[in-house]
Amino acid sequence: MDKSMLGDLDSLPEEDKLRMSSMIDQLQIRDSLRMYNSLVERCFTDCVDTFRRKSLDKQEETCVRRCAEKFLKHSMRVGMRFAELNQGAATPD
Amino acid sequence: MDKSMLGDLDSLPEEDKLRMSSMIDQLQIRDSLRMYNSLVERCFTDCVDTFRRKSLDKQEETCVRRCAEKFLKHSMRVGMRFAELNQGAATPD
Amino acid sequence: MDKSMLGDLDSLPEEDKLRMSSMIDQLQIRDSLRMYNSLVERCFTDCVDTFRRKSLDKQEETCVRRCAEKFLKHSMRVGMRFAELNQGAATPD
Amino acid sequence: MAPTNSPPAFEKEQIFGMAEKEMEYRVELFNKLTHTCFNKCIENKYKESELNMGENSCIDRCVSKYWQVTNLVGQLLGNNRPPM
Amino acid sequence: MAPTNSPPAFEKEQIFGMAEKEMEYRVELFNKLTHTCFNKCIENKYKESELNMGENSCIDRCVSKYWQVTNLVGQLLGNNRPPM
Amino acid sequence: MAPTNSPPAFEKEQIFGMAEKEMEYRVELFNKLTHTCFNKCIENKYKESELNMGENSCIDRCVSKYWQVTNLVGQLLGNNRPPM
Repeated sequence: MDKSMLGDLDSLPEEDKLRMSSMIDQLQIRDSLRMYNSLVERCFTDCVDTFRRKSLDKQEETCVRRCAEKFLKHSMRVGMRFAELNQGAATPD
Repeated sequence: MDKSMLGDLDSLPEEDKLRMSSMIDQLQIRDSLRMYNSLVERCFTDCVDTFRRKSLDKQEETCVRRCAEKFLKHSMRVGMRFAELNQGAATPD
Repeated sequence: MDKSMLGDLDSLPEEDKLRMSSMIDQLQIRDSLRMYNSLVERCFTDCVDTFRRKSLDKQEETCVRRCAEKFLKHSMRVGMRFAELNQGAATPD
Repeated sequence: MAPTNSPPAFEKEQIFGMAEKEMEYRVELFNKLTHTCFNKCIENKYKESELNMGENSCIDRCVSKYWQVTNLVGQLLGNNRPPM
Repeated sequence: MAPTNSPPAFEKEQIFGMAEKEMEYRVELFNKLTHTCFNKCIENKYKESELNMGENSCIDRCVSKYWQVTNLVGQLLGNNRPPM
Repeated sequence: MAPTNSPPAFEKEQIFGMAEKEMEYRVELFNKLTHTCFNKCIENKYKESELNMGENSCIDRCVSKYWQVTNLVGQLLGNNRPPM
């Protein structure tokens, strides 16, 4: 998630700005790690269904790659649309 | 969630009472915001299934309203039953 | 989750060790309580489907017991395998 | 708790930490119960915004049974106290 | 906020606490929106790694409708401000 | 890290914050893995409370494959270290 969506810090005194900025950093780190975990869970659930061997076969690996890439592209597009709505740039239907 | 379910503060010294009460406030704020998010997710998932336009149609809007109202009524009823069980007021079948 | 999986504290100064150890304790407490909640949710969802009475019948109770015991055994086995992978003890297929 | 000779500030942090986890647990229990019983009892076509009689009695029994499952699982996990 | 006579340290903690909850809310909103629209718009066979035209326009409309549902539910809950 | 001239208290907070996030991540990874492999490997009729041979070997392979997916996705995300 883009840092700028989390708030505008310019109006704060210097000391609070530092603290707020550190808080945002911490939230972003937590968010990326959670995103990583949930991306793995989703692509594993959608792509891996047989357990006759302990290694991924070629087909599963391809599926996981596409799933992860597709999710990242999706997530970027959602981020752009979301940012537009936040800025009130939404246009009627 | 009703604040009284989270604990009895009367036995604490004044200073700790303030701190505990502030902690409960923070948890309640977090809980309401999460409830808001999960209510939106649920009603969206149950009510919106077509993406030919970018605005909700009348039927989807009605569905979302009913879903949200129903969930809130449900949640209140669960809260009452839950409080009874907490007070040991549960009666046999 | 086994405490040893969360990190090696030996290299830290005494004061930080105490703080880190307390942080790990807190995370473990939170994790066990969450595990408890999600185990209840899973076994309830899988085992209880009729609401003609307000008490569990014998069959539902048996199902819940088995579900919980099975989940705990499963979780222990996953923990062992997970620890092996963490130690790089994974062998090829 | 040791009365005086222990570091009181650190100990107090531990106690507040525990209390916080306990409260988070209660909130999560309530939320999971609410969502699970909604899934079990409420038809998701939303033809009206009122709860009907069948839904109401289903909710009451669902909460009661969920509570029993919480206690039952708690016993298996070796808790010797009720869920709250 | 009271200008001077109140305990500023405690009050500041409250404000930072609120700001933190707000930001957590925004992150969670974004994540739920992302996952929900992925479920609604992306076929999970993953025949390719590109988004096709149908998926792209579905995503745009999904985000827009999710936003409207957020506002609608906010009104019902008595919020008098937009979701962000 | 700067050796001396930086504010050490603030810096230490950052380090502890990072360590906490890392540990939360590990706990969440373990929990998601556990739940996902339970869904994939355990039949949910619960006819007995023991794991049978098929379930046991399914669990072992499921953990191994989940681990590989974690590494694979980590590479795509540009992580240059293993998941733990």
